[in-house]
Amino acid sequence: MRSATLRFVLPPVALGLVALVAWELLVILGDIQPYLLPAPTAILTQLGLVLPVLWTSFLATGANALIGLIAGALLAISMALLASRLSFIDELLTPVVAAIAVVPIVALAPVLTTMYGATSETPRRVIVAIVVFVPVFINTLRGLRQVLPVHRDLMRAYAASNWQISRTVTIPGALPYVFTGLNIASSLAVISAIVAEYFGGLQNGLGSRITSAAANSAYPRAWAYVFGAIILGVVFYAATLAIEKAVSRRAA
Amino acid sequence: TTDETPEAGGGDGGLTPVTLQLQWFAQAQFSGYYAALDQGYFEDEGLDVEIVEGGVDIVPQTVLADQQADFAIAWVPKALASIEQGAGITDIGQIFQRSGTLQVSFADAGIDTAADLEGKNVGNWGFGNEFELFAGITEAGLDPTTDVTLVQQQFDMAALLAGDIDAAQAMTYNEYAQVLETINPDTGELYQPEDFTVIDWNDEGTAMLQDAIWANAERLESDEEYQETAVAFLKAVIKGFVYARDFPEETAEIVVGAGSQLGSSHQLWQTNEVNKLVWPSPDGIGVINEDAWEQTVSVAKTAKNLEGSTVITTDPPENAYTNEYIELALAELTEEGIDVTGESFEPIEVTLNEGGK
Amino acid sequence: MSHAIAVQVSDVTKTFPVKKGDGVTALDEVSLTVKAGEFVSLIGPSGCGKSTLLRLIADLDQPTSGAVTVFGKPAHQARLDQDYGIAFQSAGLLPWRTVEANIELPLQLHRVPAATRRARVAELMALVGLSDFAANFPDQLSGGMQQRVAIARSLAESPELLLMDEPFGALDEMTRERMQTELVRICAETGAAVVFVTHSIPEAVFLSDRVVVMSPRPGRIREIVDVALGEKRGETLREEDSFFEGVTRVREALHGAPTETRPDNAVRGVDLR
Amino acid sequence: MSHAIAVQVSDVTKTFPVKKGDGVTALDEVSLTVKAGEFVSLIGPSGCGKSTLLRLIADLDQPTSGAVTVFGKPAHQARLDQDYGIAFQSAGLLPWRTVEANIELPLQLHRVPAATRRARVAELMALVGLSDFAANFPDQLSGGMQQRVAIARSLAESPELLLMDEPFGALDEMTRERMQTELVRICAETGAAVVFVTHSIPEAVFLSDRVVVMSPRPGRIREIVDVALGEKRGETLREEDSFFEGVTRVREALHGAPTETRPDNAVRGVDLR
Amino acid sequence: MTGLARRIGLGALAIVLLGVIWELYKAVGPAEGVDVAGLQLLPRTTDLAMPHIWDMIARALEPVNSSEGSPPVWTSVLLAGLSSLGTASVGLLIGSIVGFGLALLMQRFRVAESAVLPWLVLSQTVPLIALAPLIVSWGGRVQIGTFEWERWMSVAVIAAYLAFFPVAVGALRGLQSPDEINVELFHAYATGWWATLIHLRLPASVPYLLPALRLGAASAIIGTVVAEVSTGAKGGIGRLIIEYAQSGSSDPAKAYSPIAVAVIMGLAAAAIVALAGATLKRYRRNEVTA
Ligand SMILES: Nc1ncnc2c1ncn2[C@@H]1O[C@H](COP(=O)(O)OP(=O)(O)OP(=O)(O)O)[C@@H](O)[C@H]1O
Ligand SMILES: Nc1ncnc2c1ncn2[C@@H]1O[C@H](COP(=O)(O)OP(=O)(O)OP(=O)(O)O)[C@@H](O)[C@H]1O
Ligand SMILES: Cc1ncc(C[n+]2csc(CCO)c2C)c(N)n1
Ligand SMILES: [Mg+2]
Ligand SMILES: [Mg+2]
Repeated sequence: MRSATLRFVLPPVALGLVALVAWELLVILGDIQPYLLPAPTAILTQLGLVLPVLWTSFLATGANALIGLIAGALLAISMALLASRLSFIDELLTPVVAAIAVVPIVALAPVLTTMYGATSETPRRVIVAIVVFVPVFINTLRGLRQVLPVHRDLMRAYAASNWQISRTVTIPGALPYVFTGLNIASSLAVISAIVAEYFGGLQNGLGSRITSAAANSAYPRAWAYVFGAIILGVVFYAATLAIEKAVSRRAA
Repeated sequence: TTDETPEAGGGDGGLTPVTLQLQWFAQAQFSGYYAALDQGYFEDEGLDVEIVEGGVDIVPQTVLADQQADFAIAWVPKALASIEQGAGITDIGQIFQRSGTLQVSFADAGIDTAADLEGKNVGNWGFGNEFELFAGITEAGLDPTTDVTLVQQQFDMAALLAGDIDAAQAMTYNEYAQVLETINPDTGELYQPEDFTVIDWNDEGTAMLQDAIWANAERLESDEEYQETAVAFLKAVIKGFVYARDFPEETAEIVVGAGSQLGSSHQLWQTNEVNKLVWPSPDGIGVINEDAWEQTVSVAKTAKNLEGSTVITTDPPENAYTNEYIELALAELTEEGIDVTGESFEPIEVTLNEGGK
Repeated sequence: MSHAIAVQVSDVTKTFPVKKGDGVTALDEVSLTVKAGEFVSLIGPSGCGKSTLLRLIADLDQPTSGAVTVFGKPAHQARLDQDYGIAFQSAGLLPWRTVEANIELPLQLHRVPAATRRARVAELMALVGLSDFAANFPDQLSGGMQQRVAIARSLAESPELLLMDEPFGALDEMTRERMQTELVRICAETGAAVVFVTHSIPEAVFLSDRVVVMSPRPGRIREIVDVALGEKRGETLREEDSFFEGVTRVREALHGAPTETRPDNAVRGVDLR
Repeated sequence: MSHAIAVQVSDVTKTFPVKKGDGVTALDEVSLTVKAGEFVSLIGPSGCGKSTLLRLIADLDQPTSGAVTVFGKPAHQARLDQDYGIAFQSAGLLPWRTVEANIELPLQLHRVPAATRRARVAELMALVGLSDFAANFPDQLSGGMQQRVAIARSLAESPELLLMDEPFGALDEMTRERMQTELVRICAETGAAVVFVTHSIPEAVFLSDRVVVMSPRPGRIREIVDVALGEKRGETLREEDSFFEGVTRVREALHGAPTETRPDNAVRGVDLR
Repeated sequence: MTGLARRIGLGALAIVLLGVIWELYKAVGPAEGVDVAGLQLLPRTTDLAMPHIWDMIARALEPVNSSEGSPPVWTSVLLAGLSSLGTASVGLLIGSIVGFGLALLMQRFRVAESAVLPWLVLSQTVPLIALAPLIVSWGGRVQIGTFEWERWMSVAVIAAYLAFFPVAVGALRGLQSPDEINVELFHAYATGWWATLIHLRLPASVPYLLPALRLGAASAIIGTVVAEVSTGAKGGIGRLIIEYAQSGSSDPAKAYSPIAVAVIMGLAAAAIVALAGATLKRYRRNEVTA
């Protein structure tokens, strides 16, 4: 068990450390000024300084990402259930989803902010929900369609009701696919919550902090917040993995 | 691109290539540069100028320090911040003598001074444009982190009009015009200036210097040719702004022709407002006023944003600005009989159309 | 239920529509009677309609013409009444349910009280020798064990009729022989009628009272071979001459024509149609 | 190549490492000799190490101890020299290649000139009776046809040694019997030695000169049954007494102990170790 | 063919339905939107927040501004869309090459997979704003002979940064997709890594590559638009989005044209990938058409 963990954790950590050292050396030896690329040590120093603000921004952005993720995922799963039942809904949703998949956040954010108001957190959450919707919907629908013919026959032989079929066969069978979608969605949720902050709303999140620092050429500070964003992404990704492990019955 | 090839200016049509990095898209904020280009003033000075437009994340002063432009237009506080982060640049021409930043609110909101912002939703752009506001709030005895709610403002003024924010940040030449280009649903006509009150940071004493021409400090020190180019460049630019002062309508059309998506009436308004920030210029256009510079540095060192950080922590280096080149340019232009102070400047009356069309 | 006839297939034709053309006739005027408690195997080349016939009996599909009755009722009613248990070629277990929960599935769907359910499941697991694996998940079982779970599941509601489509197809020969012996025992214990699809001649002969030999395109019953090797089928049966004789008879029926070297086949091949 | 010994397996042990514990011993001190042109079947319960043994011969895996030589060379060299052809349980065709291109694959990989390739492929397709399906894709073939393509592919380079792991496992009984007959014919024509893994006793008996019966955990050779039903194996062989006798002998060897009802098995069961 | 017609019809129907929902809500919804327990759930319905559909269409047909010779908005956005599509294609190309290269590396070396893959996931959580200035700055240093770095190339690089990820992940799965049995077959044939790649892994990865490319294309377009906003690169749809957004309060219907064009671009890219997929039918024989 421990050696397996080691095998999965060690290489990426090692690579990360090597990359950090290379980065530091590049900055020092290449005499690169901080306004271009700050050194990891400078970022670390800033990280210490901004930690309290980083924490509150982390929470604000994290809350938006989380709420949007949950809302978008719930919507996607219920729509997928509907689409798996009614082929008309499915055919109607397919082009809409294809379109949603390519709407740039930067185009949508200003419009949504105007629609909901600049002091509301809702537009950011709506953006996260929209971005999350696509992978969750597509994967869930694929999962719901994976019902083995033999299981279908079995349930028919048992004269099971539609609801019984969903509960005992379709939904449990689709779970791994739902989680594939959620894994993708988790890091998308974070990055879209951050980008959504560039264009309006309260200045309380990581996105605002990053832009503000970057515009002031305070790149070590900006990267300290970027680091926060990466951590937030890791937290979300790890959380969906953990939930998947807990929900799917056995630990591999 | 840098101008590495040692090529003499003027002469047999061998023009010196020069790249100018702007801080935003083509608009009349940069009227003088576009006018100079259009009127051939740069060529007259032996320069082949390419104007590079900005973007949300383009920081002109670092592009300049990075030697990817020969000159850049940037606000002074933002440039000071970059200098502290290692960017070697020098302010060689302070085109805007005044700050154009306002805090606009509806007349009935009762926000007439910075002190009135207490407890309000206050819009600001971030992007480093917020320090005059913070300094003003601080000056009024308020704490920007707790006494006001700061709201990220978009590129439009919808948040103010919808009532989401009580006071919006606005440039006299841009966002303020945007509200005046909008139909007031109560009257069915465009909003009128009387519908709003504005806080002008020039009056509050926290104004900071804005659009300036920046040059690469290192090259300025060692490269004689670059020094000459700088003077030539300043001369052409000044002539451009003089043209914009004297022919605002034509200038607005030049800017629209440069690819602005905003319409003629908006650009005419903008030209006119920018003229007000430039003219009159009693010391001569572009000369850096030491008091204004000191006020900018002082605010930059003391005003805290909502993270508690200031623009800069130490005084800027000696070479952060110099009047050496602008004075050379002014001297030559005065000799040519050009009015470089605009003492008699009178703004025109501009009628805005709906949507700035 | 004490109907003497378990399954009655009367003049059944089944045609599948195909994109172009008239469609595939999977079954052509097939008639078959399975008595209560009787073990009948269906054998024939791939595509001859064995599965189709089984599916019609199970009301998983409907005949194009003709009628299927199960214990005197239309097949549809028999399905709703849960008169049969069914097992497919692949075990078709739900991978997220334990052995116990998989066997419990039909009882749960039909709202059998929990206490009754538990007792019955324990009984069934003992029957197929899987009591120790109650809490295992299907992927922790060998193929043979999975099949036994599927068989236990098909027996859960003590049906008078068992429908099985190549349940041992995926097993290796040894496990397969053991499973056959177990199936014979279970059927003897429960007295159920069985319709059993298989590709294996020895399997059909070992298990059946009668072997229905089918021919393809269109699916027809070519011959019904009476095997009836007696009540006590044990391991030794497989090495007895009567068994080999049964195998040979079924093989010859399957190949259609008598093979040259065995002139006595005319006597042995019993055509019951 | 005219080496008299095709495969020599000497004291081979294969242990697979397992997370916890000592590892699984799949093969324990196994020795086996396959003569050139000889047909040897491996039979035994699931997990007894048949596939492992075949994979060691093919150098798809390496023994923990002991040595494997093929035509006198180490297995590794034999693989690089392409001294054998191989076919797996599932056909393992490349779905994007036509029948023709699939058979051509080994020739193409080994840079056989295109003209030679075409001629050889045509020959092979005729051999397995698929000339009419040259341009078909695998998914347009029945399971039996796919297996025949795989067999043709394994024969492409006219190897002196054929390694086959349950190649007919997925086929129905009839197709399977037809394929067995064809394989016998092909081997007779090409004179190749064959190591053939199967689960089916009749299949092993029908095809082989010798049947190697293995026992599991750890995998050992329990018995080698000499079958040698003679040169001319035809359809009728399956109904001859010598065939049934061979089947019975292998079954008994497989079950380990003589079955009670046949006291004469001691004579029949030939232990060659 | 009738299937295609049906799909186009349903797509149109979906658009019409969305429009109807928009207008219905606008007609009956309260001007201030709907709050549920202090949470704003539904948007405002004022003309500023939700312009009429017909106003959006009418605005698209009008000239961009009042100056002479100003083209209608729709031609302006369409041209910008084409320009962005070109940039995005370059981005997709670079991203695909890089992504595929990484996938090859990870397929070849197990260690590389476990070391690199987590960082690929994390790389996508780095906000572009942190990278855009770097890319612009470093791109600007590239100068080989007469070749000069231009702003749109930075945009393409940023688009590639987003596009490479789905390609890398999809290609890796594809390259690892051949059945064990086929891999062993090639091993038995004593085939080297390269020949195995050409004859086995590459063909087998096609069904995985196509959806990966589709995702990559969508990412490249989103990346292009974002990068155009970020760097202010001229001519593209991203630049127009910002410029039109500046008149968001005084000319609210204008902002919807570039959004529509962005969506059309995405669908066009998906269609191109689908077309490419059609020519690779032989490698997708196992796919069931859903
Ligand atoms: N859903 C269907 N649509 C079209 N044709 C079908 C369908 N199901 C079966 N068929 C055809 O009906 C015929 C009989 O099929 P069936 O599955 O009953 O054969 P089988 O005897 O069970 O074969 P196997 O031994 O391969 O399982 C075949 O020719 C098959 O192609
Ligand atoms: N890669 C492996 N790792 C660990 N154990 C293995 C591995 N391959 C095979 N084994 C074990 O080695 C033993 C022999 O396996 P092998 O596949 O040779 O059996 P077999 O006789 O071919 O069985 P079957 O008839 O089911 O194909 C089994 O117990 C199996 O679990
Ligand atoms: C990044 C960025 N942030 C805010 C604005 C708003 N704005 C519009 S005009 C203007 C004056 C300076 O160009 C400002 C600050 C912007 N345009 N770009
Ligand atoms: Mg069948
Ligand atoms: Mg095996």
